[in-house]
Amino acid sequence: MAEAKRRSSLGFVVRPMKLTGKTLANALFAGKPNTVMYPYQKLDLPIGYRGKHIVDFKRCIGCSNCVQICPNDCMWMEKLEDPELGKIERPGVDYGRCLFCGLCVEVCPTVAIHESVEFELADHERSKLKYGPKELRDDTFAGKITEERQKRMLPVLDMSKCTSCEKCAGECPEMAIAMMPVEGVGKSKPEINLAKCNSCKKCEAVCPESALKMEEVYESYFEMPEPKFLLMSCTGCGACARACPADVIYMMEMPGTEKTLKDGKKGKPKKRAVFVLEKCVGCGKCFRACKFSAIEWPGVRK
Amino acid sequence: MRDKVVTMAERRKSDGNEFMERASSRIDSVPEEKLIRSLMNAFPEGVTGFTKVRDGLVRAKLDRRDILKACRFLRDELGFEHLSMISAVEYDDRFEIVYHITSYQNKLLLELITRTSKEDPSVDSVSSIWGGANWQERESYDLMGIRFIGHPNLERILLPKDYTYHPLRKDFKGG
Amino acid sequence: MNLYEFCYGIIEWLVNLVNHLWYWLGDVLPWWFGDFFDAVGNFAASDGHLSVMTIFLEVLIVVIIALVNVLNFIWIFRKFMGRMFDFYGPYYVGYRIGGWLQNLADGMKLFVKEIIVPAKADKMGYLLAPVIYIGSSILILATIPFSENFGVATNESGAYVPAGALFALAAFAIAPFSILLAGWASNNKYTLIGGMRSAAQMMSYEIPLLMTVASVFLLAGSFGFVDIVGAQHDIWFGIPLFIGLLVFLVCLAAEVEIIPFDLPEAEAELVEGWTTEYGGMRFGMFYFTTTIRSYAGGALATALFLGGWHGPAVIPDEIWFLIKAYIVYTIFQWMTWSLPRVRVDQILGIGWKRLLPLAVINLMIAVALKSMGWF
Amino acid sequence: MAEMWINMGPQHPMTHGLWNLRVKVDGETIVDAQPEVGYLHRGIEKLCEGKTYPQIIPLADRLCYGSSLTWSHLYCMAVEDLMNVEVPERAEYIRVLTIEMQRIVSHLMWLAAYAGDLGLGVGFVYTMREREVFLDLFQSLTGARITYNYPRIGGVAHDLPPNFERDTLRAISFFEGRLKEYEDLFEGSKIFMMRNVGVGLLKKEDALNQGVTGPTLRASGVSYDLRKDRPYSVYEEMDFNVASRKEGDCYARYRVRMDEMYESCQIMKQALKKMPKGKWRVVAPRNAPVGTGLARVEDPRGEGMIYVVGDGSDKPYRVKIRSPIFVTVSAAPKILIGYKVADVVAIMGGLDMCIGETDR
Repeated sequence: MAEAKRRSSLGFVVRPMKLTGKTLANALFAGKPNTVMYPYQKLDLPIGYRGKHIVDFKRCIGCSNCVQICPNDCMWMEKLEDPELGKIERPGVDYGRCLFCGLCVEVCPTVAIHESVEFELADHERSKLKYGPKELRDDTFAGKITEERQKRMLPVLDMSKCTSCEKCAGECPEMAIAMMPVEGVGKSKPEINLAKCNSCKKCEAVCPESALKMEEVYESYFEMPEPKFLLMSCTGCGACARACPADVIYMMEMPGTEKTLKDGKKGKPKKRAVFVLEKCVGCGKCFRACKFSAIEWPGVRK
Repeated sequence: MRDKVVTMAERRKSDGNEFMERASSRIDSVPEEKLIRSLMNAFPEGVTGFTKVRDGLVRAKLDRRDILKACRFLRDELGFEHLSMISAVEYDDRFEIVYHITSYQNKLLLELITRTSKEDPSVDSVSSIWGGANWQERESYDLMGIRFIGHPNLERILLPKDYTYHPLRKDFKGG
Repeated sequence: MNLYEFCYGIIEWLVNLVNHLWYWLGDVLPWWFGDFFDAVGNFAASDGHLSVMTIFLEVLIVVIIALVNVLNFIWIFRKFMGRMFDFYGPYYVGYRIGGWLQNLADGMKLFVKEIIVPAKADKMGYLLAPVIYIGSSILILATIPFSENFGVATNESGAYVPAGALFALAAFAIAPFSILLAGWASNNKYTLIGGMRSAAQMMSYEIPLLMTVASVFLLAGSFGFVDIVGAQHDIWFGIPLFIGLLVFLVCLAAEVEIIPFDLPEAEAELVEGWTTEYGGMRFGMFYFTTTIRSYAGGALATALFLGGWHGPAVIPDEIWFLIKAYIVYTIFQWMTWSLPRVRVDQILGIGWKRLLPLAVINLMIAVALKSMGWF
Repeated sequence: MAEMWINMGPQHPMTHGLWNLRVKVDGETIVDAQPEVGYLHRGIEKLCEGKTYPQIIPLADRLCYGSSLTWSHLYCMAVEDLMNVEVPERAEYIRVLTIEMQRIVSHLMWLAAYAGDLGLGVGFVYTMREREVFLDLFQSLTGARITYNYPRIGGVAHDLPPNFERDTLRAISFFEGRLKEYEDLFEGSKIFMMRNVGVGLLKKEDALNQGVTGPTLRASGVSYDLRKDRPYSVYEEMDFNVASRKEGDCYARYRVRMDEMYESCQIMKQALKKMPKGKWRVVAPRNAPVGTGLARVEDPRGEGMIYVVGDGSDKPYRVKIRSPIFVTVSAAPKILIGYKVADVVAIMGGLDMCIGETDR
């Protein structure tokens, strides 16, 4: 414990003056005063500083996770027409409301949004504070900073090509792949347990239709929800497949459900949605897109 | 058959010794059991449902009618000098008023949960026992609308005096 | 060659120049017109008029030099405080000379500020208070000479204002009156309390101040500045009367309302003290006057205790006087910025219970020294 | 002079933050005092019921912006208690390190305001300069200076940046030297002592009864410190002693906080030494089970508590926040009566008020 030192009688004035004198001396002669003259001299900020956002258009899949996590709902998705990426949806930020809390950077499944060190965002009108996706775009930023979240090469299934030949299930040394029958479609599809997979690439090699591809997947700190699918109320309209940014949902025909039309010909069979949950990023778009509430989202209290 | 309990009064009489010295010999090994046993003896029907959540935290349900007696007993007999928090929670069918009471000597936190019906959420006030409860009760009245009988000046503290709603009620939709 | 002869020369040359005009008019115009201008010419050349104009010119020169020094004091006050607080202090306005023009910039800003007179304020008192305050303070500047032959003198022999120091202290003591007037006239309950408290503080510190000055008069044997400084030729009065010097400085802090005794900003309820209702250049005058008074205090301290312009001849006397005044002011500021504020009742307590006895002891020392004949 | 009510209102140079102290004055001495709060009420508890669990962390930061990290950490502990999430070892050590650094920053801001109130401009500027050293450390660690949003449910947001230990140790040794210098600056001058010793006496019985906690209570003779008596996180491994004084006046409160700053330096050194390698964060569930969660933390201003009620969804059903200053301010009349109006500045400054958490 730093005990208070004895106080000499002359301590009435002299001891504090000694300290201020020392500061005066080193500010005048020894060094420069402690302050920085802001507009002319700038402080250099550490890399982790949370300033203006930067969106990497190539990585972003438009899943709007960042828009949902934002505590002050200052982000919004904007539909854009990009020469090489086609019709895309990218986030914009309203810096009039932004807290610079960095939650959007954490929740992004493909680490497409970063925070640069630039903080001078003041402007004359409030409307100018709304930065659209174009102003936030900088595709080369990802290379410049060190990645903090670990990346793993994981097999990603493309259901349209899979003929459920079960070769990959047999091949996997870690028994991470199990063939699960898809109800109503009669085929089965491989369920990959990403925790057990040690990315040995064997299943990718053995698959005849090359339906399995190894892709970089970032580990996420937010628990991925398991949307539950109710086959009964699914009308096969495909709205969820179109809405899903990470193309997790495939519309598969269900053989034997064709209806005979009036003129005796066989109609097209009913379709149902098949979920490849390893690719799910938990954005909830399918849940909102489904008009017939065939998808149940755990724990959302309206 | 109650064993010798070191009361607050005795402790204050023993002048000279520093207030916080732990006379560990007289309090038996685990203070939580001793607290539960003495409370059970004092209020057999009032205090029910004891659970020891973790070491240092005991939870109990308390009947609405004898809050005042229980709190006075706690403070004077068992040495619970400090009322940490009074929180009011509105459930679908009932109001719950949760008292968190701390004892500095045996380093214990007691969580007393009292229930009141949805229509008249009124409890008698403990501000006569602990001065610190005065403002906390006013805040619960102000935000949740729970009347504390016997409170010196039960009026709004955080919101303007002429505000009519109780904002923390579930039916208050940010009007 | 002292200031009086220098100014007398200028005035004489000027009057002769102008008289050509009067006498020419006197000849040209008809009889009684001409006589009138001849009379004006004679009057201008008369001895009395010349000496009056000389004194007027002297005062003008001395006061302007003092005011330039006061501007320097404000600059020291800010730059020095900045460096003690570990930041730059005024920098951009005139940055080659270390931000010295910041004072002028503030002055101009205050000039253009709108002058608001509170509605129910007593107009006469409200307008008069700053005038008295700054008037009496500038009066002090005129009486303090910078050196043997550079000060306001009444005739060629360089005889200065007869009781210069006494006159300076008398002018110094007028301020409480203007503060009371300002506090009362601005018709605001809090400024009234503030005014009364400030006046009480000033008056209660006047007595120890005058006691220490009395001990200096005793040793020097005269009230004039030149004699006092002359008496300090071999030993400065500050050395035997060291207690006097300390008491003088502390009383000065209270007079000028600087941090340890800073009443106006101190109070929880008198937010700004008696200057609350003043705006624009009136407040500027109050602010400028506090620095004038601290310069006057510093100059008095050097003249009375630190042997005025005595110093090794390599530096001219006037510069010695200014160097000592600047050093006194810098130490003054250093003490100010290292101490917290004293509470109201403690201020008066220190004044009566601590400083008065010390002043009396100091007086006794002076009497002892005088009676032993050393001075 | 007849007794009159003086309104040291919300916009007063003496009050730090938006609250109003109505003081009944008889001449110079105070006869009665009535604090009024509620000017900064943002309805945080109602806001929490509309946000998901991770979204509330930046909101919890803004409870008391002077020591925002302790409040978001307290919220995360309460939710971890509700969801019974096991926090990895390294995260606990990082949390203790950042809490103690936040305590120093909070105490330094208090010391700056206190010195500024008493008229010591130099004290204000020096403490703010020392505070900058720690704010730079926080900036490199979390990315922000005041509201960090650093703790997460199940750990912390980022790992320590490269050579963070070296910078912290250098900052601590630099700061300990400066702490010695403050002894000269503050206690060296007799005027500071004249304004502090014997002013704003709070007896032990009043402090206990009024529910005052934290440095104000420890200055009145009750040496109760949650970190020592009911250790949470990894405070068992840290050995430090609790700073407490007997007198209970303004000087005692000042002395307790200065010693606490010294102790925090020791704790930070130990935390850095004993910090294990490994994971710093665990994936927290999105939905919380039905039940209640409770957490108690030794805030720089007193005993902070959060009581969370979960109802199985991803949004909390009820969040109750116990703010230490809300209760300490209710004891203000007990401390103020009998002193001069000029003492109100010193007494209220000594309580280290933070209005953000009082009004919630």
